[in-house]
Amino acid sequence: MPEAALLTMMIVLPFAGSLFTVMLPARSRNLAGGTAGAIALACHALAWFLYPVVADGRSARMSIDWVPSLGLEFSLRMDGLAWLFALLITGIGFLVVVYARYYMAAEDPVPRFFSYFLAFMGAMLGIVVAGNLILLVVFWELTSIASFLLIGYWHHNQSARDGARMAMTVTAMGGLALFVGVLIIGHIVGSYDLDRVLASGGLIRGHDLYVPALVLVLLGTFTKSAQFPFHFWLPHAMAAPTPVSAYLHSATMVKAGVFLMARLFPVMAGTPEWFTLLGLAGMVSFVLGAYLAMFQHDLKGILAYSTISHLGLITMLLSLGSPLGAVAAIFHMVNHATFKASLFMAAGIIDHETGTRDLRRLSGLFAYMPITGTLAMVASAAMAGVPLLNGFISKEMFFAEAVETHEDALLDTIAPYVAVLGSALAVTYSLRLIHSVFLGAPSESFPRQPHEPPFFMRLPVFLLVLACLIVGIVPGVTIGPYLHIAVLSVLGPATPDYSLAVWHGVTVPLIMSVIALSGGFLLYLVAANRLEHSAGPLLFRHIDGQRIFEQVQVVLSWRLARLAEAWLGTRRLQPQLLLLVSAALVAAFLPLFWHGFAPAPLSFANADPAFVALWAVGGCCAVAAAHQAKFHRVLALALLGGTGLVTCTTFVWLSAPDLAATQLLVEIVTAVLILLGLRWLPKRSELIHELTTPMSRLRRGRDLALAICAGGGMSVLAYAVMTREAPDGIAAFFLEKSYSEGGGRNVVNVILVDFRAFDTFGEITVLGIVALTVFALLRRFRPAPDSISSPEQQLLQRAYDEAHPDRSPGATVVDYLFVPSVIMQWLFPVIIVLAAYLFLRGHDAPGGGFAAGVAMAAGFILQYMAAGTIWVEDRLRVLPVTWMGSGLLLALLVGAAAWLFDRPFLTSHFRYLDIPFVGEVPLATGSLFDLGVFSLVVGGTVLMLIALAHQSVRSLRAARAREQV
Amino acid sequence: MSRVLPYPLLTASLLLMWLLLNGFSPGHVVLGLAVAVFASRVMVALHPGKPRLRRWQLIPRLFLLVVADVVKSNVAVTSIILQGKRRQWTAGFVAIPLKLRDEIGLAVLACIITSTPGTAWIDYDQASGVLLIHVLDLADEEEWRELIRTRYEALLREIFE
Amino acid sequence: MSNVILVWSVSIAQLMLVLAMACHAWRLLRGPRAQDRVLCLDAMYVAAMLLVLTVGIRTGSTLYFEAALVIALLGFVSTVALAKFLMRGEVIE
Amino acid sequence: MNWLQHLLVAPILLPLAAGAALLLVEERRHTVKAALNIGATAALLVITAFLVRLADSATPDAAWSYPLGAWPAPFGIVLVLDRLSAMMLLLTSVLAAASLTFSMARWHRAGPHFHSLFQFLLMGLNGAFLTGDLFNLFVFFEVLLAASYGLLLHGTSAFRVRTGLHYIVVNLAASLLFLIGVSLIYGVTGTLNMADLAVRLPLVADGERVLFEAGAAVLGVAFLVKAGVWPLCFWLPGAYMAAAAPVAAIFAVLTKVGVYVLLRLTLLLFGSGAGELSGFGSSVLLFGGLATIAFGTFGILASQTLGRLAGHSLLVSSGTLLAAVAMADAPVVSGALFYMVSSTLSVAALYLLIELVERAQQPGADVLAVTMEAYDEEMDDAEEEELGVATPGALALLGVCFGCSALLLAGLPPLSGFVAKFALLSAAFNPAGLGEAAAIAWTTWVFAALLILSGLAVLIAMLRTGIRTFWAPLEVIVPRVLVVEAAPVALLIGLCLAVTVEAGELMRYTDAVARSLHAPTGYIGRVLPGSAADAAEADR
Amino acid sequence: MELTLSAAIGIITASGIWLLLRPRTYQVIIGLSLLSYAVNLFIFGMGRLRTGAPPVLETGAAVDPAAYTDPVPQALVLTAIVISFATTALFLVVLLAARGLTGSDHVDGREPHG
Amino acid sequence: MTPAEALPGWAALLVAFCVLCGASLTLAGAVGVVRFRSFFERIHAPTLATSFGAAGILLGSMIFFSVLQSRPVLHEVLIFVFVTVTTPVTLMLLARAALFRNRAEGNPGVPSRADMLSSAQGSLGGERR
Ligand code: NA
Ligand code: NA
Repeated sequence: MPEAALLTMMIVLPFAGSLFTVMLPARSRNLAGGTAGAIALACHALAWFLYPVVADGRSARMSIDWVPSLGLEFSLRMDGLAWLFALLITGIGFLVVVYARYYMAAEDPVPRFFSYFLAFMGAMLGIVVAGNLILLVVFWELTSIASFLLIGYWHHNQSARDGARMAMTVTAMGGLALFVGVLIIGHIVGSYDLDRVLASGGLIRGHDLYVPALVLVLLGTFTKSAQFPFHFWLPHAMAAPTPVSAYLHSATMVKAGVFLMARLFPVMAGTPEWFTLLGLAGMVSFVLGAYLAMFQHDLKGILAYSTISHLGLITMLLSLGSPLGAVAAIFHMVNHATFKASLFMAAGIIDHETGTRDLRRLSGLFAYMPITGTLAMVASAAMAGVPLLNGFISKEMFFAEAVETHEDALLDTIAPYVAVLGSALAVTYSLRLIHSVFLGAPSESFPRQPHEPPFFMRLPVFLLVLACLIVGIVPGVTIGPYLHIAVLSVLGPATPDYSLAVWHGVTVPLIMSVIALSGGFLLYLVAANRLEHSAGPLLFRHIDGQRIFEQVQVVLSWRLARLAEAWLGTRRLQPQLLLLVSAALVAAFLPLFWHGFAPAPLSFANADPAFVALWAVGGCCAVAAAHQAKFHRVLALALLGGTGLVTCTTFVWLSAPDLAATQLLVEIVTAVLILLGLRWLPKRSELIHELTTPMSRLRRGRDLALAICAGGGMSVLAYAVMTREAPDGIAAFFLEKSYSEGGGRNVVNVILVDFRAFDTFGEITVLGIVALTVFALLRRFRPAPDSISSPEQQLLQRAYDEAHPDRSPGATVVDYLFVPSVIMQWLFPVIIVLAAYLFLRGHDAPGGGFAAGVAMAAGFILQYMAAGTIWVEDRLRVLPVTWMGSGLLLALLVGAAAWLFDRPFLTSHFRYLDIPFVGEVPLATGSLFDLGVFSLVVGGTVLMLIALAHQSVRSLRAARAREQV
Repeated sequence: MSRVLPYPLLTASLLLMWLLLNGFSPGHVVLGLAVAVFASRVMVALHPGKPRLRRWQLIPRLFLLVVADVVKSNVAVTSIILQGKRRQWTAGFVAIPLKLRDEIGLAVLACIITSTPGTAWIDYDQASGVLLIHVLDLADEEEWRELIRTRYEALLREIFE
Repeated sequence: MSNVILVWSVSIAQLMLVLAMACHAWRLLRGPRAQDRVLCLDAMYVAAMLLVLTVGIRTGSTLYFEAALVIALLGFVSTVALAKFLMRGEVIE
Repeated sequence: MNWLQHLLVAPILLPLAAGAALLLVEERRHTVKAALNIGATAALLVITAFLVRLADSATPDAAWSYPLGAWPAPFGIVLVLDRLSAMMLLLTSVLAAASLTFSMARWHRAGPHFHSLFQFLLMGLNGAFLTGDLFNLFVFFEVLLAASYGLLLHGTSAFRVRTGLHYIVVNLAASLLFLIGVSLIYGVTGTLNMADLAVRLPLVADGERVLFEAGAAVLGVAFLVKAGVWPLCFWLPGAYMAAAAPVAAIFAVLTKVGVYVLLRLTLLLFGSGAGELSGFGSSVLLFGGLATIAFGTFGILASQTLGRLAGHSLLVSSGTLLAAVAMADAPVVSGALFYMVSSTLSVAALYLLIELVERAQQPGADVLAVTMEAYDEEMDDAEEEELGVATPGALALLGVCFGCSALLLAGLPPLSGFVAKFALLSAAFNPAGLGEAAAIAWTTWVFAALLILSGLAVLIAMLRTGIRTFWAPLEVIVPRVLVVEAAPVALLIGLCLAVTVEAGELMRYTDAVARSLHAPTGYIGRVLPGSAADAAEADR
Repeated sequence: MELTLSAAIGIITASGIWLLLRPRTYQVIIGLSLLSYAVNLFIFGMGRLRTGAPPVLETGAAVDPAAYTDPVPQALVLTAIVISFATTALFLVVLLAARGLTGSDHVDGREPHG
Repeated sequence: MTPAEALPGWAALLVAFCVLCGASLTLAGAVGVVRFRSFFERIHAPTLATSFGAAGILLGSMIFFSVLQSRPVLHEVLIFVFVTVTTPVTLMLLARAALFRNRAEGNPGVPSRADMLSSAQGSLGGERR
């Protein structure tokens, strides 16, 4: 099989398996486990198939275009380092699957577990084989997501939820930082392709943006690898099922961080910044992790902090920037994966068998489970760096590098001491683990009677421990060649000479090892008892990483955010409008200030005194309306009408008869509408003055100032434009073509029904929509309690009628409307004729479908006012919705008829028809269109008016119903 | 006939209105007739009482009477307004019992009283037929009652009842 | 000559009509009662209608006639609504 | 006239005809109405998909125009189909199809005339995307706003009406600004046609250009209100939250109309070829956009309910788009368009999902989640048992969808949200193209930081809610989810997945869009045959 | 003429904006109505002011565009009138519904505390 | 103002007279509205405008256009008719509303319904006597 296909399968298989297992029923443990195991094994095998390629020093590749324009390819690239990691990931993955099959309880919905597991494995494999940095980030975040799901697998536990959330938040945050870092690298290199990036070390290190890129990338790796100060999430991730911990915290998740650092080692390492950042984080993590591990009472807690510590060690090694350091780092990655995985599994066995992981409750387990005990002891020894085990060899290399001089810096000077101290502490916690769990008197108080676990649960531990041993004894033969492939792929020509052996003679590192081992042992002797009963690590007892994280998160993401939202935003309407008006004002005047602007000098030329006086009246009405709208609603409405009237007169004055007529009609109908609504508004009396505080006065002052500014602004703009020469625009075309090509003399109307009929189309649709909305709203209208009852006047009049025997109930209103209603009714046909008149002459003179429609609606409303809703509806069947629908469709059909002649929509046609005796009659499709407008306007306006009017009837009915009950 | 043209007078008036608006032409006569007939037929739906014109030949007399009165009262009221404080006047209400019951007749009376400056129709009590008007320059209540009843009511009753 | 006569007379008439509107507006503002205000609004409509007619005379155009016609026939609708609102607290029952 | 060209007007007329015809069907006949609505929406989907192909098949940066009434531009109203408008049309009809399907479960019966209003909304949206005339744009804005008022208030409730009132007032005020802006521009230039405007602008005298700028700025404020820029956006989260789920889902495209117009006009009128006007208002867009992202981020974190979270993430996406428009480099614009597609689809999916998720929640669970975290209260001190709980199918499905939405909105891999963010940032960092050395402006850094932080905020907030909803409850309320409700959510998320996989194809398209927006002569030439721009186009 | 109308537009705008910023829904609706007058006049003014030149052609003969006022703003105002009528009606009903459902005629649906 | 030039002098004078008369009457009515002390007095003032005020201007307009266009232009008659017919409706409704409001507030100076009936009764009685 070609290498590309192998590589692809390696990535595709786990995800496909994940999809498959998630769909299995909750109880199919074997199928799910089998699938997962088979896939892990298959991938492992695939990796081995690729061995010839990487052993050659080449890398296996495949690439598919994804977003070529952005330099993003789905490219996979397996070199030695990736290959080594792939082996680890799949190999340990397989062992964990076997282990988990027996670890998970029968009731656990295991398919979901294995699904997440496989997804995680796929993502992890993706990280190591990604050939494009962006693709790497993709897989990177995928591991965060999958680990979130895995850690939160037992999600009904608070600790699992919290642990999962914290892990996700921290690592995703790091992932986002890494993303930006990678973008910067891409910017520097000009490509996201890993090969090109790896070939551009000098360019990257010399670039201005090297430091930001480095910091961002390290944010990603440190969070992932739980390096100080981002280490706190890892212990809480222990809430996950133990197989998850065994996998995530040995070979995978946390290794992703150090893997990436090793990956970018050739291009980013070797600078003081790299040295300082990695060195600091690594050292602190190394020592702190080990120190904190000593004090843990939870078995998995020890392992978790130990993981932090060991990753700190690896980071320290990488920080040095020396080729040998890199070799040691890679080697320790492998070693740590083996012994840590086996230890986690052992811890799981203990937990599984005894029902507890608390060191204080565990004791003398060796008697119950000697095999597991032995395995765990060997693994712990590897962790402590005992000779003949793999951990020892890499630690020796670490010591050797620590004493070398790399940089002239304090960090470099203290490195050997730190190394010894950390290692000694590692010895201490390893001893504590073994001693406390397996040695001593067998405890009686286990929740369950412990015994050896099933064979297949032990087998993975056994295999891993075996590996520790073999590698520890004969490293050169076993791991040597494979490690070399990895090292070569990272360091290339810079690969140093190194030898993997147990014995190098009595060297400084050996002495350091001895000091560390004996020191650790001594420390344990001294402190064992205290550790067993400690309430927490000295100095760090009260520092709870989770708590701090939660507090910080709450402060930042909740308290601060709420403050900011409240401070930067509002949910009240008035400030929003204030901002809107201010924004418009600023927007309009910034350009004017910017470019300097002088409006034409004020001129009273051709100012007609009557016109000025007219606007004095109109202006007063407007200002008074503004002043009175709060307490005197009816007055404000009347004043509004006054302004409107003046506006209409202005239109007449300034050659816009169409506007005048339409505005008048609209104003009349609007006034009726608002009056219909007034009945449902609360009574407001000037007597109840609201409290005027200085603050409210200030607010009013501000509003007034803004209003005046805005008004002034509009004046200036209007004056500036009106006093300028009119541009040579599109108007002349309309005037010239209106009659000859539009068939109408009223240019405004021809524009509306022909030139720009599409606007009219939209406009009547708006009216129709609004009418529907009004109707829908009013159908569910629920009046406020205080306005349900009849108005005060009606109550008084009814009471009067009822109190007088010569009055029939309702006589007052009947008398009131008796004569007026006669006139109003007889005006109905007159209004119809007026509407017909307005409609028919619209094309040649002021008028048109809209004006006619509103006039017609006014006629309807007049009837409602004259005789009441019930009376009218007994006699007239008004189907406003049908009018609206038909109107729209008619207009549409008229427009679409043009298609029959292969002309664009709304193309008009007109001709003068010569009818005998009658004469020439103009016929234009525009008029038909206008008929649609008319129909819709009548329907829409009437619908709104009627819907509002019906509310009174409804509440009347409701009141009657109440009376009857 | 009454089904096609339920209100012939109305139809005729509407046609007249149409022709006044559009000018006289054969086309507009046809069109106006169509519109007028349509509008009249809509009117049927509202079922108003059908007006009966008994003696329409009296209408011109009524018209002239009204014009004369309106001219007089225009002058009177204008003088009241323009003389301001120099002239004293007493305004007041006058209740007038009416025999006229025809709603069209009453509507016409309302138009007349309202169009005449100095008098205003305030209230009409259907049960008792009492009309309340307001008079700007009220010298003698009885005189006004007589005026309304003899000058207008009688004539209107002749025309409509 | 007739032009001068017309321009002057119509201008003066327009000024008078606007003054009439101003009077109405004054009363509209002063009240004291709602009925006074409504009455003034109605009167304003009539004055505005007459003003529209004078504009027609001044410009020699019959195109403004429709606006006046609309006020004459339908201007009273909003006043009726206002009056009913005062009397019944409700426009349509 | 080519029959294909008549198809240009179909996205407007089809919904109009459907909406009008629906009015003639009796209110009680739900099935007939629903069938009509579905038929029309499906047809629209087909037509718009076809239009995208049509627009894409044209020569590199050409457009199709349709003179309504056969009046030549700039006199008559002209519809213009180019890649950008075609893309917006398709996006709209996809959202329409999804939310209509969703509404079939129950919302379409929650009040009268839902179907007509729905179709009218589509008409307004499509009209706004297609028109080449400023005033006609206003009219279609009003159509879509009017329909949105109706739909927002659909299924009246106190909260809906209260926020609806704010929504309406703010938008009415913005419409007035729109009118002022358009008329000022007409007063100065004497034209309403956008392309004609671009042609005439260079001829406008200095003193008048200032007035034009004032008009354009006022117009810009109106669009910014619609786009939801800070500080003109406070109405948005509440109003959208109040709307019924399918309505909110289709509203996800409403803010994009504002962005669309800004994009269109900015590059047409103030592009690199606009002389003194070049780059007009771009700093306002940039800083406004950045501020919007910041505010949206705070809002996301502060939100106590998913609805508010969704609203604020819409703000973030608006802000991102505006800032990207302001940067105005073709690659950034291309990335922004990609981002627009992805974020619109995902926010719409989230809005639909919220309703389903809320069915699975105990009342007040969201609030509880936050306060518990804030006050560090432990809910259950019960012994933690290490045993998994099987998740009921419906809940699992919702959980998957929820997780996908979280990833999409946070811009995390592997879904299109990430690709979109990558496209945007990569373009922002490499304005001259990858590998072409160019300095990164400090605003770009701010932009990148805000973009990343907003994603993080979404992640934190959605983790909070998601865990509380899907993981925490001991007693699981299994929500009743109908297929017609789950399907559209799955469809939208599936589309995001498709966008991820076919990102290359979409980017090719958006690249073409961006290129033609930056070289508007093609557009102008098609709208105004015979103009100078057309001649220049012919020379090429 | 221009000065008068500009001043008028300014005054109406100022009144309208003052009302727009008030807390009662009724004030807002009156404000919006006033503003739409102002905007209509503004649009109208953009076609420049002329007396006695309505854009209604007297004959079908050749037309001198200079003899008529600009018809375009008039058409725009007509459209704007219709739309603002519709939206005013809508806003009215929404404010009524809000008042009915929240019991308050404050724009925020609740009385300001304090 | 070219069209007016075509108007004969007598017609111009006539039109001017009519228009000025109408406008003055309207103004007089408006002054009345300001001057009168109570609502029921004020209600009389606008009828100056709706009767002869309107008539004057309408007549002026009729003459003007009839002479100008050399054909009878009579549509102003319609306006007069409409004003005459609609004004009573407003005034009646308004007056009655005012009456009610005054009565409800117990203001002096307006007759109660009982007053009105008895006063009418008195006059009827007088007739009988
Ligand atoms: Na050293
Ligand atoms: Na122990």
